[in-house]
Amino acid sequence: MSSLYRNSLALLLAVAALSACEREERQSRGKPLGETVPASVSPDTIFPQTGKLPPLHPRAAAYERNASAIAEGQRLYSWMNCAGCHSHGGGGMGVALMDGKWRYGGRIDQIVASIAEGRPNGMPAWRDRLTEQQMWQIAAYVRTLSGQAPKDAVSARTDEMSGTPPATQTRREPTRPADSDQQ
Amino acid sequence: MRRTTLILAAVAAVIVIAVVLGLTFLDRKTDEAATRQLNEPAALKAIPARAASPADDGNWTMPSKDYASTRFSGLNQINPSNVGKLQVAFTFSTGTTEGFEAPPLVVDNTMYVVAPWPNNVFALDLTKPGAPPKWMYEPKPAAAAKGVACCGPVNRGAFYSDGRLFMNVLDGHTVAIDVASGKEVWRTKLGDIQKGETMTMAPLVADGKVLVGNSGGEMGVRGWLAALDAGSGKLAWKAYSTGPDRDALIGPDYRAPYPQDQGRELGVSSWGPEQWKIGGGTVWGWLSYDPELKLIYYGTSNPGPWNAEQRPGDNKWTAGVFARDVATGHARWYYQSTPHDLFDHDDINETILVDLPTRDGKRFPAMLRPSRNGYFYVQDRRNGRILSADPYAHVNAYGGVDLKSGRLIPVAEKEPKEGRVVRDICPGPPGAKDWNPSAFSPVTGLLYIPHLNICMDMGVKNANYIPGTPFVGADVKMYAGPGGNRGVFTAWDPIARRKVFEIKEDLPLWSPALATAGGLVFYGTMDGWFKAIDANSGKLLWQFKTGSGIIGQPISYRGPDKRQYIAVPSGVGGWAGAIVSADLDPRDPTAALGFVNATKDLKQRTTKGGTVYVFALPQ
Amino acid sequence: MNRRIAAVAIAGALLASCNGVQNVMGGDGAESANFIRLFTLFMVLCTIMYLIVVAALLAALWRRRRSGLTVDDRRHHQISPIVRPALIAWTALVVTGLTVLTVASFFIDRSNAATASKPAIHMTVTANQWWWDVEYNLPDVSKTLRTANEIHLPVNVPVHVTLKSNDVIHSFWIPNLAGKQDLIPGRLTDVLLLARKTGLYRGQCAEFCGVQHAQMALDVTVESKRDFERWYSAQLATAKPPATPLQRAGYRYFTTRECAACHNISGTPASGQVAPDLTHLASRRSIAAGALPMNKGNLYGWVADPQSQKPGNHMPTVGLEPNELHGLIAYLETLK
Amino acid sequence: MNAAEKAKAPPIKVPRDGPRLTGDALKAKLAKTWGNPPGFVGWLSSVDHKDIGRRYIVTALTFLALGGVLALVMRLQLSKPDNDLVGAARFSELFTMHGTTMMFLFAVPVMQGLQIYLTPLMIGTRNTAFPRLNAFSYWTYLAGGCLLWVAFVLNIGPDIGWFAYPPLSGPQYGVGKRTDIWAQMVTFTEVAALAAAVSLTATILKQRAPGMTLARMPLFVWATLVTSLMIIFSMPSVALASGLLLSDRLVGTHFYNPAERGDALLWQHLFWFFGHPEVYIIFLPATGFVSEIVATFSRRTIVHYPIVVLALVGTGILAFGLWVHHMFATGLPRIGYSFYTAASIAVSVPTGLQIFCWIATLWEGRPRLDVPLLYVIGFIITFVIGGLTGVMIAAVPLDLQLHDTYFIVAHFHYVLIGGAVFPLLGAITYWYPKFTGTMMSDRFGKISFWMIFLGFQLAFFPMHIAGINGMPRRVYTYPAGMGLELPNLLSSIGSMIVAAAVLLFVVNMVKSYSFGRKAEANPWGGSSLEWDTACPPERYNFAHIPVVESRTPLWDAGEKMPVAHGLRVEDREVLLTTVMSAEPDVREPSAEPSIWPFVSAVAVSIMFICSIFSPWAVLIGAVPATVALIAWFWPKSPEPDAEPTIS
Repeated sequence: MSSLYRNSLALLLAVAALSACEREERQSRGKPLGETVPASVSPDTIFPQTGKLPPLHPRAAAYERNASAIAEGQRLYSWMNCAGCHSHGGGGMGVALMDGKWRYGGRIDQIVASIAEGRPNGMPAWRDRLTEQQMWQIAAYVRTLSGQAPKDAVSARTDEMSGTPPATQTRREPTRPADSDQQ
Repeated sequence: MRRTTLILAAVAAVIVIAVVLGLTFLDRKTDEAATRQLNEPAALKAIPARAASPADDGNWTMPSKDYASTRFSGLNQINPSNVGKLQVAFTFSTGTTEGFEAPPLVVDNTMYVVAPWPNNVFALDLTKPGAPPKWMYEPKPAAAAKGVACCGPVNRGAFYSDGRLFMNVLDGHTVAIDVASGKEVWRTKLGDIQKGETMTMAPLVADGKVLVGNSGGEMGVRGWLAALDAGSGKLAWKAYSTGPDRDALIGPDYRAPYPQDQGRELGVSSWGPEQWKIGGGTVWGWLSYDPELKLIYYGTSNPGPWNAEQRPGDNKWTAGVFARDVATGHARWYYQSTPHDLFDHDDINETILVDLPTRDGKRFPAMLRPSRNGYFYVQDRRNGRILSADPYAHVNAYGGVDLKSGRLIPVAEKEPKEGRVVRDICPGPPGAKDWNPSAFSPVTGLLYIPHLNICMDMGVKNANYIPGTPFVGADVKMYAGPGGNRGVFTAWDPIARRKVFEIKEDLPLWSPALATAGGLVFYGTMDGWFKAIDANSGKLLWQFKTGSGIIGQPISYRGPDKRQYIAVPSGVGGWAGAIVSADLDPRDPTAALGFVNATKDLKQRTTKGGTVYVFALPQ
Repeated sequence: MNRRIAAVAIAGALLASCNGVQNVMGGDGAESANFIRLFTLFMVLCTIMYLIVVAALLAALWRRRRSGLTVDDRRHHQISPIVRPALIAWTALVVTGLTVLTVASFFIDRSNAATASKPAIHMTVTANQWWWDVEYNLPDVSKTLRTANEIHLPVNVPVHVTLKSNDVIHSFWIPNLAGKQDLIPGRLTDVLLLARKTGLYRGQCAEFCGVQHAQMALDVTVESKRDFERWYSAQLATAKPPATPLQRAGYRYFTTRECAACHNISGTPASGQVAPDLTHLASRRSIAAGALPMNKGNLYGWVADPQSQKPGNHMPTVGLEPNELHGLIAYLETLK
Repeated sequence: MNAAEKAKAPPIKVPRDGPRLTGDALKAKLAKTWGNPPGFVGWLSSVDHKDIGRRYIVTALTFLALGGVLALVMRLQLSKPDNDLVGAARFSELFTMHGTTMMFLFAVPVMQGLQIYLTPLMIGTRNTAFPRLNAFSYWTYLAGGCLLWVAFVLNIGPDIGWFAYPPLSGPQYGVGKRTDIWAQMVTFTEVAALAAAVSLTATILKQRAPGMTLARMPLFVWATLVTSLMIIFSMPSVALASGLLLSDRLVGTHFYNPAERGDALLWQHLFWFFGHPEVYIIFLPATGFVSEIVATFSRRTIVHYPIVVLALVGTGILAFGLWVHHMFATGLPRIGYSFYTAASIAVSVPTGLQIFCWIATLWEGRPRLDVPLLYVIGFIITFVIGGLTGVMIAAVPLDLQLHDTYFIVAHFHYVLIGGAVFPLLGAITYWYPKFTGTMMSDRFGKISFWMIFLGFQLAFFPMHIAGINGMPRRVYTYPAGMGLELPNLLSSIGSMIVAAAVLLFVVNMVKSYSFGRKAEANPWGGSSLEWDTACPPERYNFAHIPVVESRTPLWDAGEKMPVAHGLRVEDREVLLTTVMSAEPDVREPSAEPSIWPFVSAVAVSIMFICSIFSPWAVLIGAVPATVALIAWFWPKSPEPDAEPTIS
């Protein structure tokens, strides 16, 4: 009995440790000077025959699973008026971000590229208005809107009017083939 | 002692009874007066301003039909007795899927259709069977403009004048098209989409000038109305809705009817420092023109941002109505309907110019304004004085209009404060009535108002200003007001100051109305029904289901075969229909600035489309 | 007990030396002066009480030498006659003393509430993680003044401050002038300030508000009415246009790049609303809510890498090229 | 009362203690009946209050040491201005962990540990009521403490301060799982504290030795009764608060969201409705220690026993009317504050009366200056300062300046260390022979007392000055030139001295355990029943249940204590008495050792921890917990019945 307890405790701690170190690490500065925005990573679903997507940058995990990065992204999403067009994911002047439909790819580096370069029909380019780190943070938050981020790294709600269902309960939208080689 | 008490009591009772009887009697008298007024012929009805509303020639040259903005067709072939037989004459697909608000124009047997984004213009030859296109004009707007159009990339129509069509392009250009060839005559850039300025309104051409205004009150732009020379497209004058008097063209002949609108430099002093530069007040709605007074009338939009805590003061000259000299642009008078607007209650709705009877049988020039804030204003259009202002919808955000001071009475508990959500604010941000204009019938003397019954919860927060991005600072959730219906169609008697009938519509009413001399009124619903009702009773006489939701402006014209036709665009979109046209997610109640919450079910009830339907009686 | 005397002496010295910029014994405001009055009363009464207790304790311990009591005496339930009167006296003393203190506290509190009951200036202070947004609200809204991390007050003029928070609970505290008041999201609180002496003071957030709670200070200047008005009109002015090529480069960078997305400089296209207003940055005493004194070197350090001085704050490290940095600093320095 | 006669041995069907079964024969049988099963599982299965109490104490002292280390690191960081020894984020974790550990994992549990250990001994019974609940309580507490500390080590420790005000602790600003771990740790300690409190309350009200009327209860037992009732009334409030917080954070409810009709201040009301009584939950047991120590070392009863009892009860009641004095700066209606000022000032009256009674006892007695009494003297000298600064900050105008500054830090350390830890150290020294059978070294004890006492003053007195000079709480650094350097340096030096002294105290404990002088049953000449048992006590505590005829039974009984007979010796059985007058009532079976409380605690812990991550864990986790509870309560066959005492 005792060994069972010990083992299960050890297992629990190991799991906690693994999930925690990525999830909770705070990076106030990150690696801003080394951080880069990927060149437009074209999803093969709209540009045929572009071949297979390049592998996801290893730094991506540090953002899309990191609670601090997501929280900072959430703050910036509001500060940079993202919500003005995309609302809380439902869209408006901009497209909906919670429906799992991605015109330019839903992988975090593809979202970063969309933020940095802008997209036709009104998405402004944010390169030079936001730092690279900030764009990664926003992209990490954007992915939570369709339930892509780990549930233990997102915040359930903001201290504002309640809108969308709690992020901790958001159903993960199925990803399309363009996204299939991640996770 | 006791006797005295008894006597006193008896006297008191007699007085009370007398007063009650007297009041009842008086009351009945006014009632009778009202009924009589209603039943009496033309003499006591409002009639359209004569100079602004010439007799119908069977054409439909401007969206509002005439300078008085009546949307009234003098054709009477179709009437309550035969409307049931109305059938489709032909349809025309524009091949687009955005919100279709612009009306087709008909001039000399040619129909001009301004299609939704990207606003291609088609000229259809009505003399040939099936009305085949004669030419197509492509304005080729910049793609980025679509993303800064607050409430759908819509266009509210073109204006025909003197062989040319004038229209605005979303990316901030005004163009003139030669109707014979379909070629562009001139193109003038007025707005900057990098700042969020777009142009969606229909121009008004008067006195040789094309009057256009900008959109983008949700993007922190500075509103203006510009006059271009119709011949050359050169800027004649530009009147800003905020800032110094010099910019607002407020000069010595400016006479505001009420003290709060009088004074110098109010466009600066009623704002925090510098805030007027990003303060909104765009001119994206309807203009009317009185050729006798040589005045144009229009309203200015909401101040920005929506979060009113960020812009203390009255925020002149937003959310009010201007009368300007058409030649110089100088303001003649201004009245601010909603000072320090809290709820996006623009004042851009149509102004219908009518002549009202006076006691001594004469008439005087007035204007009717079913305003977004829920009040039906009747004003003297010479000086702006308010004759009456009555709520025509459910209003709890305001305590009424003080006719003496002209000021809207605020309700403190409905004022949104940062950090807490204020609930049950009626009307919501689209107001009691949004852009979709009403129609005035001189036959009945009634104004037919398609409008909304939408309330909201609103939570404001600090808005950041970044050029070209939204400058709103509010989360909004809209929902149906009391009764549960989201749309209302009201017939309003401007003289008796009361509702004559109303029709409750489940979905928000986003389509304008059309009144005809045949005693009919037409309007469409967002799930695609095009309806004809009896102008006197509101009885539904005929309806037809079109392919998509209707938010467009119906018109009526006389065809080459001398028959009366009714045309309506069908294509859901706009702010209310964005959930369908922009494929928004109904799980987010704040989407589309909160309108999605009120139209969650729209995706199940209609789909995108872009077709003009033309109806006529069978031959 | 020698050490205690030494401690008291040190304490006295420290108290005497404390006419600091952020000191509850400053007494530079009406409420703060009231504080000193009440504090003195409490100190005197409490010290008396304390001395009585300690004296009684020592006496009791001292007495043991003369006492011959043991459990075996079977007198361990007995009480000598002096105890009861002593108990009554002690209870009376405690109750009286505490009543005096309660009543005094009540009246001083009423007096504080009446301070500045007719405020001449209305301000709004909004707390953010981790800086103060300051707004002077005049009846003439076009004279509204927005600044950050500093307030100026005219001496002897009652000021009403409305307190708001944009994120978490903070607490507004200028000890030299008045007690603290929390800024709570979803609530409006307020505080009345009546400065009695001119001088430079410091306020600080007094409720833990996150990682940089320690570096959320507020520079306070109390000055004569004339100086205040001069300052006010200077602050109302928009920023001067850049003069030198270097300043112009900095201006260009500021208004077109990352800076303008968050910061406002009146008179320029930079109209960001989510970070401190920088219109008159160079006229302030400190950078980043009291984190650093204002000087060129610190400005360089702060703009180049805000995360090293105040880790976790929301200003990103942009990664400026040296020439961009030089230009920016040259421009920021003109914002007097 | 003639309990001895009433409880005459019945006809021997089952063996019972009595004149015929006494002495070593009885002790052997009782030792077998009340012993633990063998082996490690047996160790885990123990329901003996002495085992549980000892575990509680040792665990709590471990947490004290851990919390103390955090304090040292903080003092090092603050020893000079603009120091960068630990970063801002880490510092937030440090003070959160320090406060949380000290309040939730040390102060309350250590008091409950001593209460669990001592109460049955002091009231003359063999075990607590609901012994398995007690065991469950300990394991739950241990799991909660481990959760918090393992999280801290894994860098997911909480960083929101020990009172975790939302919205900082809410879903938007309390990023990650740090706050959830904090809130769930609160749940663990709530469950543990409530379980122990229920057990203690029932023990005190129903298991007192015959003759021990309420008016004859030792003052420490009175303090235990009052604190246990306070726990029962106050802890649900914080359990509710943390539950609502978890729900806000996990499923996005809006209890603390002002925008959606919630209120951030709701937390403060709920938390302080617990948090203020919490201080007295820690302090009142300490006054119990003081009363016991003062009486023993003055060699007489406490003067005016009824006044002390009334003071305890009065404090316990008044403690629930003070919570708003933590919220004077929140902008609640100002006139309303006056009530809380008056109540907060009034609560010093009962404490003042207690202090009077202690000093009067010393005056009337013949105090012997042994280490425990030294701690009591240190307690009075120190605690009174804390109490008086408490009176100061009860006044709204003073509190608005001093609130949330180092003045407050000084105040509550004077109250909690001076008021609770000093008596605790005295109590540990005093009862150490009871726990271990050996005496603690007097010389080491005196050295460590003086070091702690003086080091404490050096560490915490300058904090008053730092607070007055404008130093807010919870800052990880402070600028030079504000008059903060000297007070902080002194504090840091003082804290090192305290740490060294505590280390010495621990060394003394450890060394004395093996090498200390063997203690006789009543080494200090105490008057209460625990000194009637061996040092350390046998598993069954008392061979015969004693009968009490005065407040100081050991001093008054003469050569031989009167005893009651008739409890079974081959089954666990305790004597229940009436609530008020302690007349023998029934003989009640007492629970056997069982592994199931431990298993239940594990199951509940897993459920709690997993429910940080998913609300479904509450449902799924309830299944094993229910299974374990069913096993725990599975009826014994044949079920021994409660029997009337009069046969």
